[in-house]
Amino acid sequence: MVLERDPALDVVDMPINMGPQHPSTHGVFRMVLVVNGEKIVDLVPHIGYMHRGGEKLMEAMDFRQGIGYCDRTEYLAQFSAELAYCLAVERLMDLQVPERAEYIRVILTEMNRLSSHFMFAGAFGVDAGVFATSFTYAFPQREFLQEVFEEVSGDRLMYAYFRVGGLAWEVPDNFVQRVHEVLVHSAQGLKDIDDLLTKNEIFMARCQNIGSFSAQRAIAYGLSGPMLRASGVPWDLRKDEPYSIYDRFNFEVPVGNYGDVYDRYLVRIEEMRQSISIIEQALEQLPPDGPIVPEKMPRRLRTPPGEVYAKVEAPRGEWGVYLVSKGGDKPYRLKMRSPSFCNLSALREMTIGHYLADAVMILGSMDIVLCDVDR
Amino acid sequence: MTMLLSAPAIDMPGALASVLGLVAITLVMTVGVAYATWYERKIIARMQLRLGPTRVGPFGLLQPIADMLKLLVKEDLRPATADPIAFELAVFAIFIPSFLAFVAVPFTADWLISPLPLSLLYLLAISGLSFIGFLMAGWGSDNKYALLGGMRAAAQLISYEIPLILAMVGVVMVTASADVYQIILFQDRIPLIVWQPLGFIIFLTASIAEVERPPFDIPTGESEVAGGVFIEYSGIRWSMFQLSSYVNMYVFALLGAFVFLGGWEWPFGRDIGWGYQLLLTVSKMALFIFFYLWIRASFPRMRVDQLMSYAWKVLIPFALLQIFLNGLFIVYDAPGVVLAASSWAAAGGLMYLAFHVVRRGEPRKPLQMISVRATAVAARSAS
Amino acid sequence: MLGILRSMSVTAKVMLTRKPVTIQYPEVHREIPNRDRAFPILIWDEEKDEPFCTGCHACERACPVECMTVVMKDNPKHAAGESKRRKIIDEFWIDYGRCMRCNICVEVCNFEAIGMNNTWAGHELSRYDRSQLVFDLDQLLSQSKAGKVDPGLRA
Amino acid sequence: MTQVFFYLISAVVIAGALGVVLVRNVVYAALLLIMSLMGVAGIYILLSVEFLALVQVLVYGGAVTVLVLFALMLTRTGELKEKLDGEQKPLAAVAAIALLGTFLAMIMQTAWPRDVNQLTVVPFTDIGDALFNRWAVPFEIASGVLLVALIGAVVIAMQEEGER
Repeated sequence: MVLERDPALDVVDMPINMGPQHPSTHGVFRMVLVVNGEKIVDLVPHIGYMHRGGEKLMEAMDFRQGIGYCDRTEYLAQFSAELAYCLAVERLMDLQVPERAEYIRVILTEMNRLSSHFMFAGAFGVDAGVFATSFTYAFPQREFLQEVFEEVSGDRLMYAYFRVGGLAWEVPDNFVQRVHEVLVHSAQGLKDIDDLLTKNEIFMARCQNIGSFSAQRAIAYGLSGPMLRASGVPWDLRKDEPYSIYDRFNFEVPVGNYGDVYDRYLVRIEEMRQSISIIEQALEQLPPDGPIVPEKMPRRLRTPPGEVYAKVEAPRGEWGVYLVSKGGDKPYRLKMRSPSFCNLSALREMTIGHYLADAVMILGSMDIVLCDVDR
Repeated sequence: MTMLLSAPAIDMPGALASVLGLVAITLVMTVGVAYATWYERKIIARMQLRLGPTRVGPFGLLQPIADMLKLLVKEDLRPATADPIAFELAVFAIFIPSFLAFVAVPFTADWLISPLPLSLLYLLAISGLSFIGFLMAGWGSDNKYALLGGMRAAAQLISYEIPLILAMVGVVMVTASADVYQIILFQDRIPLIVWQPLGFIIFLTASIAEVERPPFDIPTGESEVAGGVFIEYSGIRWSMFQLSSYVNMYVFALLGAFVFLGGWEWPFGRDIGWGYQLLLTVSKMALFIFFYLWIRASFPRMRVDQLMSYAWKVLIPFALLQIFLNGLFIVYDAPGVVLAASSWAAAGGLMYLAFHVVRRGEPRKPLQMISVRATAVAARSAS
Repeated sequence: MLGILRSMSVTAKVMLTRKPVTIQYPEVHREIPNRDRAFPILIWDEEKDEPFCTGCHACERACPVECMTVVMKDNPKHAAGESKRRKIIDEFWIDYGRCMRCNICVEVCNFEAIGMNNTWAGHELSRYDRSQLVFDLDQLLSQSKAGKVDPGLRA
Repeated sequence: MTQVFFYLISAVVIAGALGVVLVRNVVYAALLLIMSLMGVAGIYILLSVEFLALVQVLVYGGAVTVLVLFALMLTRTGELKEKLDGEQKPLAAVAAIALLGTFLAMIMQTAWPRDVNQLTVVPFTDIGDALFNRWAVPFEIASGVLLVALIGAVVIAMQEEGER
């Protein structure tokens, strides 16, 4: 029996504006949700609040000045961004980076991955509703990492330390010892967060089977990094297209089975363990001394005409720089391929059909950096 | 307290004494609540590797006062499109019931505003009334987050009232009284938690949901609905909401302390003076509140459907089981050990099942680990 | 069940065994490393009693955000024979509101005349008005003149 | 003193009930309904049947009105406002007056067993005894009927869910 109903009594779909000022959009990001009760019927993401034309700005900068802008684009994985930019210019100029500089780059980049994933784990716990506990467990340890970055580069956030051809200056004398100290803290923080969240039944209930994405859809959307690996695609640039000296380390690439929010969390947590292992190997192999810039380093950086695409496995995925040069000391055209932007594009498809609270979790599991999305 | 006030020396009519008692309680609780926030901030801070308030006064002890002053002088805003009547009255619809509950709370054997024969039922009924205020605030704010929060609050309060009352029915069956005072007197040797652990766990869970504290704080969850019903409130009205939510927490902590931990009676409370009794009550209440805080710092928030299925599929069946066990115990006049043992066993079952109902599906496969072996050799290790 | 008990045990353990990591900021300052780059300042030449800076515009040209303004003049001390510097800085403004602290000005300076402030004073720059963040020559030199600064990074 | 309270509460009940019918805003109407029902609970307390009063607060003040409010808040109240008046208004008035007449007649005719001016306190245990011993069978039948209604509601709700 189907009852005849007055349309005025129908339950109405309700549009909700989430953001640009909302605690869980991780920056100035706005989603327009259409909800039926608490179920999401439709979602429209709005981006661009942070757009500064960073790529265009960098076209007016010479190759040294541009490095600072890489930091500001991907402000949680600055070293990865700098590395991609430097790799692009180095490939264009055909520069050979000295051994010691390569190792220091790898150590710092992996430490940066740790700090970025700490940020993820802390913020993700808050998205899930742990009253900032995950945040306060992650952040002191992240702070120790940043102290090392500061001791090396002089700044806590905008390092501007990698240079085309090598590094800006030599690391401090006690660098190796400091990194060892800090890794102990990182392992502690990792354990805290692991104990607090991973096996918690409420957390598992909130994360599992939410925002599942199959391998095909993930590839179709151009996802990368932990998002892609959680969907079951064993693709890691460090493994498949080794850049820098990543072919000298033993590590494991975690790959998920279900592609849901929980897998993304697990993949990131596991990646942190692998990063610690890579850093330890790199510290062992690090040449005790040696140059950090090529011997025949030109005083003014000029590239031959040409184009190049350099990509690195940043914490959030493939961070690429496409650079066209017509000769001279400035790029003619520069395009950043930022993982946050590509990953975010899958938000709508992942979210529809879930609850309002799940949208927050799914967005949190993407671990986007809004500056990186908008550039 | 009435008994103090209506002593022959003062000679006051009962109604007036009750009113005065209630006023006194309101004043005391306002300060008490302010210090509950201090307690909460300090405890949670230590759980989170922080210090908590330190600036105002020694150990930040004056922080609550500073907060209160700040909230009092803050501008009280009402959105232009809000419904004036519902918006303004919602605060009182939440505030008044939460304080009315203290009418029936026996702080010590003598401190009681009004002796009610059904005080347990009264406490449950009164504390369940606040949903009206939540709905009024949610609807009256003319804000979608507030509306969602109001809906969530009402649905949650109504759902969790059922396991709460059922758990209390079990207690009433065992003690043969619905008066909190009598229930406390019943526990002169052994607190009721020994006999009714299942009821205790159900009460504990449902009471967290009733006072809307994490992990059941979905009506106000700041990462989803950004404060829920409170989103449009500011200044004094917001602080009244906050005050009544903390007062509700006190009421349920007191209720738990009285009904399951023996209140001022156990251990040896009856004959030793009111000072010791008050100490017992307050420390048991503090224990409950500490538990609420501990939970808050440790758990993520549940989702709205999980919350509902947890109430209806886990708590209510187990509450009925407790009632059934108690019924068997009463009808067959079994020894108390049997009741305690069966209830402990059932409590174990609840603990085991609790999250398997919420979290469906087969056990998950662990991550695949793909090993990458070094192909190139480091210059240094080669040499 | 075990999982939630584990979560609770972590928080309890942290509360009982670990020390808070808080630093009481305005009273206690975190130790900052020698290489810390706050904002660029000019260095005072104690021997000659004048700034090292000759106003050569190298830093001004290299600055990615164009926050510097340099005006050069003839050095009166050179005319008097007290200094080897023929030219010296006349006016120097840095807009700290624009500066992105990239250290490039220090790297390009041929006279080690500019350095990054590595003291707390370089970080505590809250102002009520943006225009107060434009520092002139005296302000840029005052730190070094008082001998408070030992630039850690030199290129 | 009791009389004062009686008239006060009665005024609240009647005002609330009138408000439910007369107020144009449906949400206000629902809130006034709660007020009226709470007033009834107050009357029960004056009659010293606390148990009934508390059950009134718990059930009518809680679960019943929340359903009404839910339904009203989730629907398009703006359109509902226009639908409050219908052509059947006079018929409704006639029906209401007829009902009132019937009630009045009933009240007049009933021979009240006890002296109304004297309080009779019914102990809580007596209520339980009556419900579960003397009237156990009707009580169980009533709960069976409610269960059927519950399952029926679930089935209808699931049907509608399927339609979407």
